[in-house]
Amino acid sequence: MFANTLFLASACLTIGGAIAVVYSKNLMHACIYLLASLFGVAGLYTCIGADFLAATQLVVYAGGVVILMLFAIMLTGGTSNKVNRFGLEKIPAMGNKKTFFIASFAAVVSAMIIVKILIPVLKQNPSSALSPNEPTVERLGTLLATDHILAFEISSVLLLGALVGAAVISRPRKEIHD
Amino acid sequence: MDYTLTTVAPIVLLPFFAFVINAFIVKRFTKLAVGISCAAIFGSFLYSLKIFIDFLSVYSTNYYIHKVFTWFDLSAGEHLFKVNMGIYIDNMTAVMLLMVTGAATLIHVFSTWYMHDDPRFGRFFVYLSLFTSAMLGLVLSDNLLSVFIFWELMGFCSYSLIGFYYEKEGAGNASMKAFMTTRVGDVFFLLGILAIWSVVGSTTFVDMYAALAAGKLNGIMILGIPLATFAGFSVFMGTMGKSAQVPLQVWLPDAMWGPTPCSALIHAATMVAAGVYLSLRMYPIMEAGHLTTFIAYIGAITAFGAATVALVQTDIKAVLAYSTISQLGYMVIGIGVGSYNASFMHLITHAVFKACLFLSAGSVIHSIHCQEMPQMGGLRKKLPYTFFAMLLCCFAIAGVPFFSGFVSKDRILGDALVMATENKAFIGVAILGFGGALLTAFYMFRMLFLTFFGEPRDHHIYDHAHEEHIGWNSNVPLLILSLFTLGLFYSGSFTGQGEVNLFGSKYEWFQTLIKKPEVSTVAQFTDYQREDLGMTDTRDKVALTKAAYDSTYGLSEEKAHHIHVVHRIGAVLSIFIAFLGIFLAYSMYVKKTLNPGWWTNKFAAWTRALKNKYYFDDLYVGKIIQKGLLPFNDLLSRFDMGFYDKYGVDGWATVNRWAYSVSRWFDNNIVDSGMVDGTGASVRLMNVVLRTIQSGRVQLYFIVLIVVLASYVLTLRF
Amino acid sequence: MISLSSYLFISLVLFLCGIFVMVARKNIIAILLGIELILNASALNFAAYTKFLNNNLEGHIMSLFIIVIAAAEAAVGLGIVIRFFQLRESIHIDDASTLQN
Amino acid sequence: MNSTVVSYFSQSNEFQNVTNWLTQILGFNASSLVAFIIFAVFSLIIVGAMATIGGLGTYAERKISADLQARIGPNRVGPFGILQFLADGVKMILKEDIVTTNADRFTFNLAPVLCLVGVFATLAVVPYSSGFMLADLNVGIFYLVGMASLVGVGVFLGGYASNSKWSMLGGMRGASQIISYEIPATLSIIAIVLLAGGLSMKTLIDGQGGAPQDWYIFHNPFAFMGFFVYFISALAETNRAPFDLPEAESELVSGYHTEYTGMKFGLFALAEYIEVFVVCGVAVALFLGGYKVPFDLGSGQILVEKLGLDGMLAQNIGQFLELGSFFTKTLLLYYVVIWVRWTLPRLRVDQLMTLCWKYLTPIALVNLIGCAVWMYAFNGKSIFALIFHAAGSAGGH
Amino acid sequence: MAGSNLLSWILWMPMLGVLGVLILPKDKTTMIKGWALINTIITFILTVVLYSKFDTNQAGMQEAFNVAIPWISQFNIFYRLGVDGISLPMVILTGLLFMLCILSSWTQIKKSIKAYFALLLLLQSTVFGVFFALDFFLFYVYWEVMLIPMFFLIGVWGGENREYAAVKFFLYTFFGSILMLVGIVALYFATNQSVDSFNILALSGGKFSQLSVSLFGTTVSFSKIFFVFMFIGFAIKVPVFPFHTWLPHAHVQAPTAISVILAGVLLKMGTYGFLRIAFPIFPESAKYFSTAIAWLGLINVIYGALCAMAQTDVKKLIAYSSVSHMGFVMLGLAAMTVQGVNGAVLQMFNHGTSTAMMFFMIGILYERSHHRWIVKPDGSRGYGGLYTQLPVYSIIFIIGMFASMGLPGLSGFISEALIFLGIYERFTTITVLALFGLLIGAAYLLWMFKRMFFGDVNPEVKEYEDMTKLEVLYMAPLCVAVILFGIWPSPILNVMKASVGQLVSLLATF
Repeated sequence: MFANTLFLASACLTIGGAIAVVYSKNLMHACIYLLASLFGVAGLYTCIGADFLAATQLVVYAGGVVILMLFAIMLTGGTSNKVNRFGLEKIPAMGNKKTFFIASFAAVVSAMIIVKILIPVLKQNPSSALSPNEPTVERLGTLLATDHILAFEISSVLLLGALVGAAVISRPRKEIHD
Repeated sequence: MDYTLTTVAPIVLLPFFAFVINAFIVKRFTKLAVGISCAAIFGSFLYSLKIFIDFLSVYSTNYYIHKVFTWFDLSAGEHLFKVNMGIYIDNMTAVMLLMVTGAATLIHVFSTWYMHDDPRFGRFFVYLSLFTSAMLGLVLSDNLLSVFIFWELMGFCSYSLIGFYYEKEGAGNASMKAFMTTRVGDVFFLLGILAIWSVVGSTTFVDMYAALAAGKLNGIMILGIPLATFAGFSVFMGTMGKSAQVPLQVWLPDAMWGPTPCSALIHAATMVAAGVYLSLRMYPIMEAGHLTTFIAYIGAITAFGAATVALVQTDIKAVLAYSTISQLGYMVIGIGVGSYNASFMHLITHAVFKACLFLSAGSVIHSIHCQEMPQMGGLRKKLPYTFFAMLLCCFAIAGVPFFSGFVSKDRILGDALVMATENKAFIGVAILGFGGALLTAFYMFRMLFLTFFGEPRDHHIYDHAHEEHIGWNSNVPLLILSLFTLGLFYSGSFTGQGEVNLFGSKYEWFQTLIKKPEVSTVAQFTDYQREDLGMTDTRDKVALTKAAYDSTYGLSEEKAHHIHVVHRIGAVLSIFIAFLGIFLAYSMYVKKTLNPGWWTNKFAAWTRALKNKYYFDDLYVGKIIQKGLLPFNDLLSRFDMGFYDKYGVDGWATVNRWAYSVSRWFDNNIVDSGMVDGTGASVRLMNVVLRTIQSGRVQLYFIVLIVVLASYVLTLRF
Repeated sequence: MISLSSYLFISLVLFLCGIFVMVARKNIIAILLGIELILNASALNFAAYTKFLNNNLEGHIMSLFIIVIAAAEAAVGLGIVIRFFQLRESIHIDDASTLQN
Repeated sequence: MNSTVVSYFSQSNEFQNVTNWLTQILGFNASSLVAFIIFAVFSLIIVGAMATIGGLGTYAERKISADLQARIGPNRVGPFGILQFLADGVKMILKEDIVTTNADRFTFNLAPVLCLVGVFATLAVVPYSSGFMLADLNVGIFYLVGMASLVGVGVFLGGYASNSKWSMLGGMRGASQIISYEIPATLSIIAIVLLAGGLSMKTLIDGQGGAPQDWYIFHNPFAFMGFFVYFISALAETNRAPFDLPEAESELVSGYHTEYTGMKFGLFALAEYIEVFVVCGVAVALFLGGYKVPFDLGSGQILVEKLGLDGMLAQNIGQFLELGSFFTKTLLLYYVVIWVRWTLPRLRVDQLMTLCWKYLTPIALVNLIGCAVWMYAFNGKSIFALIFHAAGSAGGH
Repeated sequence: MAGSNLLSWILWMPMLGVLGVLILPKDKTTMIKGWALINTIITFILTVVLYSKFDTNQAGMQEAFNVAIPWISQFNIFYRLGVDGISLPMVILTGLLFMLCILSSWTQIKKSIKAYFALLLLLQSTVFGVFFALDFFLFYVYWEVMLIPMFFLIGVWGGENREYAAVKFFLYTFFGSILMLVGIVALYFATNQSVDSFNILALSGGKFSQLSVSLFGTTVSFSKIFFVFMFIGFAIKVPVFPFHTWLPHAHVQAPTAISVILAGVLLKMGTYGFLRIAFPIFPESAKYFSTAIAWLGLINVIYGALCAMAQTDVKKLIAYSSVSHMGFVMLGLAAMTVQGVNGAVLQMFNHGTSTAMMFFMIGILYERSHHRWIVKPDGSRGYGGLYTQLPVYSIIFIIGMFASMGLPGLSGFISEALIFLGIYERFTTITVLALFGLLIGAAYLLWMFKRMFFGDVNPEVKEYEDMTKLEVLYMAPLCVAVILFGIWPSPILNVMKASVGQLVSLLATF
């Protein structure tokens, strides 16, 4: 019962958040909805016993990505004048009818693809009974340090690269006039 | 009393820790460092005293403590090799410990007064602590290897202390000379250790004695020499170096460059005695190697020769230095003539009165800032306490009855006389010994009279001398030491003949407790067992009864009587000689009835030889090193770099150069006209086509992607 | 109620929302939000498959790497956005088309 | 539902009796219900207790600062002024709730709630005692780190939504500071996780002992350094002085909560004080032996053996001893935090970032590697164990 | 990190450092230095970890660390690494000395820093390779590759006459290597090109005692002829008497850190070669030639010491003292008793620390005085009164000097005593003569010390400053090592004794 409650709440949060991201007109709010959605995903992870994933989701998204997003929004935002010196929109609109139309087209097409892929999968694997949840941390750690060691190391290099790269890219420099 | 390593080791470790701590703090906390040094040595003294009292209360000749632990272990497979270190305490060690720590404590105390205005006050104590711990380690060692280790460490300390005033050119020379001279002896000592080690399998004294008793050393020849002789001689060379015996005596007079308290501690009382101590420990080997005559003559020549040189010295410390060499010679005579006990006793008594003499000299020097005796005179009014201490010590060293020097030296000379009556070869030893005794009495009192009697010869110095007051660290140590110049402390009686009972039953304790390790008795060591670190002592501690002390030393009645008579003659003779020497000195330097100048003119050549110390320094430094070794080295070095390297090795370069020119010609003319230029770049055609479908709109790309993917997926059939 | 199909449905919705946001928005940051949604949807799928199909945690590993990559992507992407904004004072997606033709 | 409190209580007979009784009355298996009730009750207790502690924190802050500055501090309301926080609370609730005109209302209202949620969520895994812990997640410490980062979002949104320069600067400072200092803090935590071999709070604490030489802080030199790195980072994460730049009153009026009034402001303050408590609790759990009591008194085993007490009773006594141990250490650290605040001057922003990125992070990395190497080279023995081992082996040569 | 990969980690860690140095920009000198330092520190820590994981009871190669990966399988060449008690002290010494050398070079090297540190790290990797390699071919490769960085390090950063010294060093060593290569090839064919034809362990054990080979029309023992070849190859590195003349040149010209490496590590590679290759593969010939080796060692001891005494350049003096001290190692090896060989290996380690100290100290002094004359060519004093002017320097110098002299309580003594004990049982006469080497050793060092440190202060010396904190920092580990292993040698002896015992047992069977 408890698990089901949690699942329902998480699912609602996830889907609700995602849809709110779509319909939000304010980028800042969209970002907060995204946070909600990500929390929901963390809850969903918990429901299927992926405790470590859930915690990672929390740490990485809540603590890192979303704050980064917020920072980016704030650093690129400027409410006083909406047009920059090139005469372009500084904060572009969250979309208009045309883009929404194209987007819904894209969504429908992709939905078709996915549903086409998923239906056989669901047919082959009828819902089985839920196996009991087990702690995953040790097993995950063992897997990461043995079978997936290469991927693990590469991802560490990737992260390092991203760290250095991000720092280098966004470092304030003299403006280049082109 | 149960001994463990922890009740014995602090004797060594306290000063050593003091050294370690002081080495770091001395620069900033000089006073504290000095305090730590003094406290550490005093702690060692207390431990030693406890051990001494324990041994005295057991009062047995075969009581000893032996603690062993493994230093390192190279055993692997079938190869067994283990190096053990250990602590070995018997009666001799106990006495030695008490002497070393006692003298060292007093000298530490004295140094706090003597050195306190020196800029390197603290550093001096650092060296003293290290030195003391090394000496104590040597005394406590149970094997030759650790003796050697501490022996060398003392050599290093001595080097540092002689070179203490390193700004002075002479100090540097003297320190190096001291180290190198003793090093000559040490190299032989190491050789002796190796000889013993390779045969016995360990260097522990008790193992060695046991091997000797078991006859293991018999019949082994090394380079054509019997092992015992080879090893005994090698080890004795060590003694010659450390205890400044002819011909390795040259370093000790120069060692007076060091501060006076260190002279007192190192070059008079303890370190030089270590050589004699080692020889005493090794006595069975030396006896087995038939080295006694050789040793006795070395000692006799040293004793007499050094005494003659002392006659003409004008520096107060130089006189003392030569008297030290001379007295060490007596100890070596004692070893040579088999007077084991007396030799060791002389070591102890000499240490005490020589330490006192040096400290007194230090006191004089510190008061008048001058070392030359011709400029002194009449100081007895200014320095009454120093005078008193020095007087007692001079009595002791001259061999005046009731003083310690008499007790010990008389017995050595008596034994020498006994040997001379038995073996004609020893007659020279006896003559030189008695002659040296006469000279000793003479030059010591010459020194005393020149310093303290008569009128002041240099009024400037005299007037500026400080009035002496009793001070706990200036002259109290002297007085304490001078108290122990009385003979009764060592013999239990004033004359050494065993009549006065002072400590109840403990009369003649010294002669009872210290026994020569005869080959017949060293066999008792065969039953020893190694004990591990930290275990308690399980040795037999049953004391010998008093009856075991046999005044005839187990000799036949007739023989004992003979010895007794000869000893009496010797005693009378030495008393006479002592007073004769004192009288001569008195008449020359106080009454002035005899003119010393007349004598020096009469024997001018001799005087010159004496002033030049028998030309030993000239021979060693001037001839052997300057004329021999260094030019040879230069020649060798020139040969190495100038000839062998230049022509022998670099000669190949000529050959190579020729080959090189040939190959260069080949290279330039044939290979260099190659053809390695020609594959350019030509790949700029495709991008014209690709550029056209680049709109730069990301979302467009994305939609195209989705559509393409969709069209692909929808054609699939699952 | 907790079943594979429900999870797949949720992830489908997330994914579609992501696609929608990516296409509809003209703001680069908003597009990045969409990318996050898509990545989350795929990560959720992996976790769900692991749970309901074979339970050998390989999917968790994949999800973990997706999270790692998402973090790296966000960092670098936002860095680029900020830099872009410094240069052009705009974060309109269509302004970033210098590479055309 | 794996709750430690529930499993602790399910050991007792009364639990079984009540469950059976309820099952008979209601007609279905009521154990789950009872468990839920227990859990809910304890959650409420903890939330209430923590709110009180947070409130008392403000009182303690004022009283200790007064003490440090040789003043008296609040002394009117209640004995020694101890009820001052209640008075403050009442005042805050009664104040007018102002939302500025240009504010983004949605975010403005959300920010304090996010802060409080982030902090309260962490309370679930704080190990008060071996039995009295709401949930012993097997990713406990990781969960705690993740949840605590919500506070950063809250602070940022608070600053942003107010639409005021001071708030904006404060919020940005706060968020950047929190995410920066999360790195050294997490690295220090991971070093300890490495020592313990698990992420769950129970594993972390079980690796330690009651006596100080068994604590992880004294496990090896790296862990020792790690404690200070963690503690400094924790101070910065909670925006405490000397890192209180987000609310630097001399420059930014009041930082991110400049525009907040009434209970919303109160929520921010409450969140801050409770977070300090949580952070100190984590430091205690990770480095200072957690709830462990010396001589294994906590399990009550020894009481049963020596005093012949009933098992459950002994266990309860043990639980109280453990609670005492945990709270004593935590509150001592809490005192240190306050003490630091009133002792050290505030840093500049560049100094703050320099400290984090150029000093704490490298040190934390070195600590992490050092701990790893230590574990590898010494097979996980602590330095004291090594010394004792060495001393013991030397004796038996 | 699995135990089995630890050797590869140690071996390749400096290469990682080389890569890092190459990537870093040229003008970021502090970063380059710091990176090199961090790298060497990690390497040193890894060697200490290796020490901590070392099983002292296991004779021969440690099972846990052996690596054998096919490298050039056509010729049965393997990437085969291993460590035993003989190489472990050398490995630790290498790790330690390179770390200190980086620190020493921190301020002393001012010219093309990037290249210098890259080469230094490359050198470290190759030195590790020599000590780890169990494949003869791999050993040879590392042995040769090591020459390259060494050549440049001497030839570029050296003193006035550096090119000459570098070329000399290179050619000398290369000559020896060629002889060794001949030996390798001969062994390859002697084993019929089997799988183990490059496996040092499989080759060893005296398998070639019956073989003979035809050379210039005469039939000679295979074992003897190739033992001599290898002996010369290694002897040049040691260096043994007739092949020693490169050493004074190389030492005098090389920069401080390189002198330290040269004397501290590279010389040991020669004696290590004897222990690892020449003796185990040809034990019967080793036994046969042992008397000759002992005499050569004796000549080294005495000749080196006498030549040292004549030098007026401090560094040259110490260089000759290295010749003398390596003579002791040769004596210990020639003894072929458990004491002698243990003493030799210990002496290799101890000489590494003490002579490194001496070279560091001279380098530090050179930084201040810019010359090294005890007595200048014009006859005036080069130094004098340093003791008064530089107290801390002098104390550390004394420690190094007395350690090098073999004062008991410092590290040199134990090894020398063991060597003498070992050699005494076989060659008494040589022992007696070699003991005088000790005497002369004390003489030249003390004489040098007297001339440099005692006496009144030379006006030039008045301007020198005492040691900086950095200098004290990198001298401190060596001081500690010298004192610690002088009092308590067991940490080193315990690891080597099993392996040495095995080797001695092997030699004893012939």
